[in-house]
Order: sequence, then C-alpha cells, then structure tokens
Amino acid sequence: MILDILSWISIAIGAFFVLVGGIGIWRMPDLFSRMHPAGIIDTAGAGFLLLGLLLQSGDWLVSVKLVLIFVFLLFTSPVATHALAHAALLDGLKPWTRRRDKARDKDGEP
Amino acid sequence: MDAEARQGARQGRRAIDLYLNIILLVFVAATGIAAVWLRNLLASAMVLGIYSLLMASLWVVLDAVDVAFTEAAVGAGVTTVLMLLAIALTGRREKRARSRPWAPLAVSLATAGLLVYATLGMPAFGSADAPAQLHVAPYYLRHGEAETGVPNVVTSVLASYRGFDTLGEVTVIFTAGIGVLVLLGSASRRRRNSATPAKGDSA
Amino acid sequence: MMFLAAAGALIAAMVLALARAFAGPTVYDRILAVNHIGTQTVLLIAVMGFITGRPDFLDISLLYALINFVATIAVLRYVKRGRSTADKES
Amino acid sequence: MLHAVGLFAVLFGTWILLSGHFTPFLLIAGAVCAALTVAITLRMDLLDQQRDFVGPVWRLPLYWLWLAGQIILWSLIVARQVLAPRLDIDPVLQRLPCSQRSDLAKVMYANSITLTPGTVSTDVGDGEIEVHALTRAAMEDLKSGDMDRRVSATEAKRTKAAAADAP
Repeated sequence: MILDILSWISIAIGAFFVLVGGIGIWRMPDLFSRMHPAGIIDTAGAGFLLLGLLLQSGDWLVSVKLVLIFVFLLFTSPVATHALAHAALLDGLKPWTRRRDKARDKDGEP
Repeated sequence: MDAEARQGARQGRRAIDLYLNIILLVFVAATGIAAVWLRNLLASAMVLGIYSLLMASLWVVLDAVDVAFTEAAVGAGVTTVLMLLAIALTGRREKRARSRPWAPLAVSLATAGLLVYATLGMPAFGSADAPAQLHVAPYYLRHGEAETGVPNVVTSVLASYRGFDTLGEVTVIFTAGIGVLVLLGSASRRRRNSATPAKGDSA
Repeated sequence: MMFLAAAGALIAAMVLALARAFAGPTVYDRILAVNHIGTQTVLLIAVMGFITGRPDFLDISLLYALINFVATIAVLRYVKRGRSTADKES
Repeated sequence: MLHAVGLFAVLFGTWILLSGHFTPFLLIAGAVCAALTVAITLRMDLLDQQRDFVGPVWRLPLYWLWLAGQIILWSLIVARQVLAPRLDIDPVLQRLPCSQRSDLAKVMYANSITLTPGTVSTDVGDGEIEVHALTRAAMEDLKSGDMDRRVSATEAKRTKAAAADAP
C-alpha cells in the first residue's frame, strides 16, 4: 500500500516534469534556451516516471529493463544535446540574449 | 479479482486503446501532411522520422510488437539516414511544382477510397473467428515452443515454420543493402575525384 | 489511473514538441524536437506496457532509446559536415 | 585484452538480462553473438586502449547521488522559470576552466553539466569547457567549481601510462 502511494507520487512528479519540459520546448525563445527545459524530460521526468513504474513492476526482469532504459537515457541524452549545441554553434547560430532581443536581429535558417 | 471486475478492466482497457489510437492517428496524419508541406527537405526528413516513431507506437497499441520493432529500426533509424544521404547527393530544397497535379491527386484519392472500402469486408479487429485465427495459428501457439525450442511464437513462425520464406526475404534485403552501399560509394567517390570542391548544401 | 495521467502528460508534451518540429525555425530546433519526441515515445510505450499489463513492451522502449540516439547523431554528423557520413566512412 | 573481456562480459550480461531465458541453446547463442561482436570490434580497432580510467571506483556512486540531488534541485528551478508568466531568463555563453586530465573524466564532467538542467556544455577543449547557461545564477553555480572538483576526485591518480597518454 505504501509502495503504491510512493509510486503514484513518483509518477505524478515525473508527469509534471515531462509536461514542464514540453511547455519549455514550445515557449523558450531559441534553440539553446529550449535545450534546458528539454533536458528536464530526459533526467527528472524520465527518472521519476521510471521509478514509479519500477515500484509497480514486481518482477526483477522488468525492473532491470526499466533501469536499463533509464541508464541508456542518462548516457545518450547529454551526448545528443551536446552534439546538437556544438553543431549549431559551429554552423554559426548565435544564442539569444536579452540584448539581442532588443536589437531585434533575427537569425536561423530562412 | 472476480469476473465482473475483470470484465470492467478489459472494457476500460479497450476504451484507452481506442483513445490512444485516435490520438496517435491524428498525430500521424499531422506529421504526414507536414512532411509533404515543408519545402525544406531536411525538415521533411526529420518529420518523417517522427512519423515512423508514431507509427511504431501505433503498432504497439495494436499489439504487433514485432512490427513495431521493425518500424522503429528501419523507419526511424535506417530510413532517416538513407533520406539524409539522398539529400546530401541532391539538394536541400524542394523545387516548387509549376503544374497543379490534379490527375495524380485524383488517382491517389480513388486508390485510398478503394482501400478504405476494402477494409469494410475485413473481419473485425481481433475477432476469434477470422480466417487468420482458424487454420495454422492455434497449432503454432500450441506446439510452437515444443517443436522449435524458441520461446517467442512470432520468432518460431518466422525462423522455423517459414524459414525458407524468411531466407528469401533476408536475401532480398541483403542485396538491396549492398546495392545502396555501392550506389552511395560510387557517387561520393565521383564527387571526391571531380576537380571542383564539393560545395556545401547550404541552400 | 496514475498511468493514464502519465500517458496524458506525455501526449501533451508530444503535441508541444510536434508543434516545435513543424514550426522550426532552424533545422536544429527540429532535431531537438525529434529527439525529445523519441524520448517521450520511449516513456509512453513503457507506460502503455503497464496500462495493458504487458511489460514486454519494455524491450521496444529499450530499442527506441538506442535507435533514437543513433538517428540523432547520424543526422547531426550529416548537418555538421554538410555532407553525408558515407563520404567519410566509405 | 582486459577491455575485450570487459566488453564481452557487458554484452553477454545484457543478452541474459534482456532475454530472461536460461536454456542452454539460448545461452550459447548469446555467448556466440557477444564473442562475434567483440571480434568484429577488435578487427575494426574500435576498442579504446586508454589505460587511465580505473580511478577510485567507490567514489562514483557517491558522485551520482550528489548529481541526482543537483538534477532534482535545478529541475525545480528551471521548471519555475518555464512556468513563470513572464519569461525571466538571461542566457549566457561562456568558457570555464576544467581540471580533468583524462578524456573520460572530461566527458563525465561535460555530461554532468548537460544533465543538470539550466546548463549545457557546448564545447570541450584542453583545460576549458564552453557552457551555455539559461540564467546567470546557473552559470555562477557552475563557476564555483564544486562539480569540477567532485568529478576530478573520481579520477585516477596520475600514473605513468596516463602521463604518456596525456597530450
């Protein structure tokens, strides 16, 4: 019973973080600032969701697979994000800053 | 759990499946239209990757786990890379079509209509008395593991009962893969050998 | 019920990421969106496995987590070099 | 050789965990597949031969726990910024010094930075690392060097082999 409650709480927190990440991807002004909320999905969102599922699994093989999914995400997501940011910077994309917003110059591909 | 509760749970699950199907199909339609709509071919390739992921999720909802595997590996992985290679060899932007292609549109709409009409003649999804469930399927389910020693039914059917069939498929896929590699290899070699420096694809 | 709430949140986040993938404006925004739709699909399939009581769905989740990464890196390599990965490797 | 054996162990372990069946046929098939993969990896010369990553391994779980705490903390902070009615962000791009010597520790540091919401590493060079932060506060937190020190603490002491490898 306590396990159930704990897992519900964990899943709820995970769902909240996933939602926040989604909103952030839509709301932030440029690529670089979008990466930060997007990262929440991969770490806190996925972590709490999978933890909640883990508490519900009851089978060690299932638990191992859930942990493996999380470990894969933890290893791949920062590499992908880093590669993305690096590639975008090399391509000449300039990060959005407060000053540039006032200057109103736009960048990115037409 | 008593029978009544189990019945309720099953109905609830069916309702969830229905809603998930509807949502995912809407997503699939939206991505499909967007992929055609976008002029930037790179963006189209990205959107097609999403399309494959959504289709794979749809297969999972339909309980076709093995098809979902293939869709994820081939659709989202290999196809995206092949598309990018094709774009690298041609160009990033789609040319604006001059003529309005009414005839092809009519043909595709007619085909789509026929296909939808054909689905009306199919047995209901998952119905127990469909022809597919009556002949060899029960036999495979009952004797599959004992006869082949493979725990997964689908694997035992593919690799054992229809082994020759699968061998043929694998041969075709292997040949196609070699063909693609040869084509790409020769194209990139030609480009490297040509005196003009390969110009970037920034269009 | 909580599984359903999680699935709902994931689908809502997917809608937002889809919108970002369609809107762009740069290729990199789209890649970011694709990558995170991939992650959300992984989580959605895992949650769906628990809703329908078939935890073997987790195998697909695992596969997606890996393929998603490979696809993202392949795309980035192509975009970064302005030409294909085959150019370099063949 | 140690690397090859380690790779085989990891691959075979993954096979067992994912299959969940323990019949002799499937176990042998798994061993053969893992061995074949290792053989191909060796032939393609993909194995990393760097020797210096065997550090104080017992420190890693401690570091991961600390990192998990940081991730949750910064997730909440970034979540509040995302949900705020007016976007109150001030992104900065800056190069910071880093004290790791081995490539592996550098990768670990860069990935830790990226994993923590609010900061993303964008470039890793010799002795410095380029970071994009969502707010100045996130950048200041990183500048304090706390994470940098903790990652370096998990690194191996400089051995002869490592010194020869290092540029």
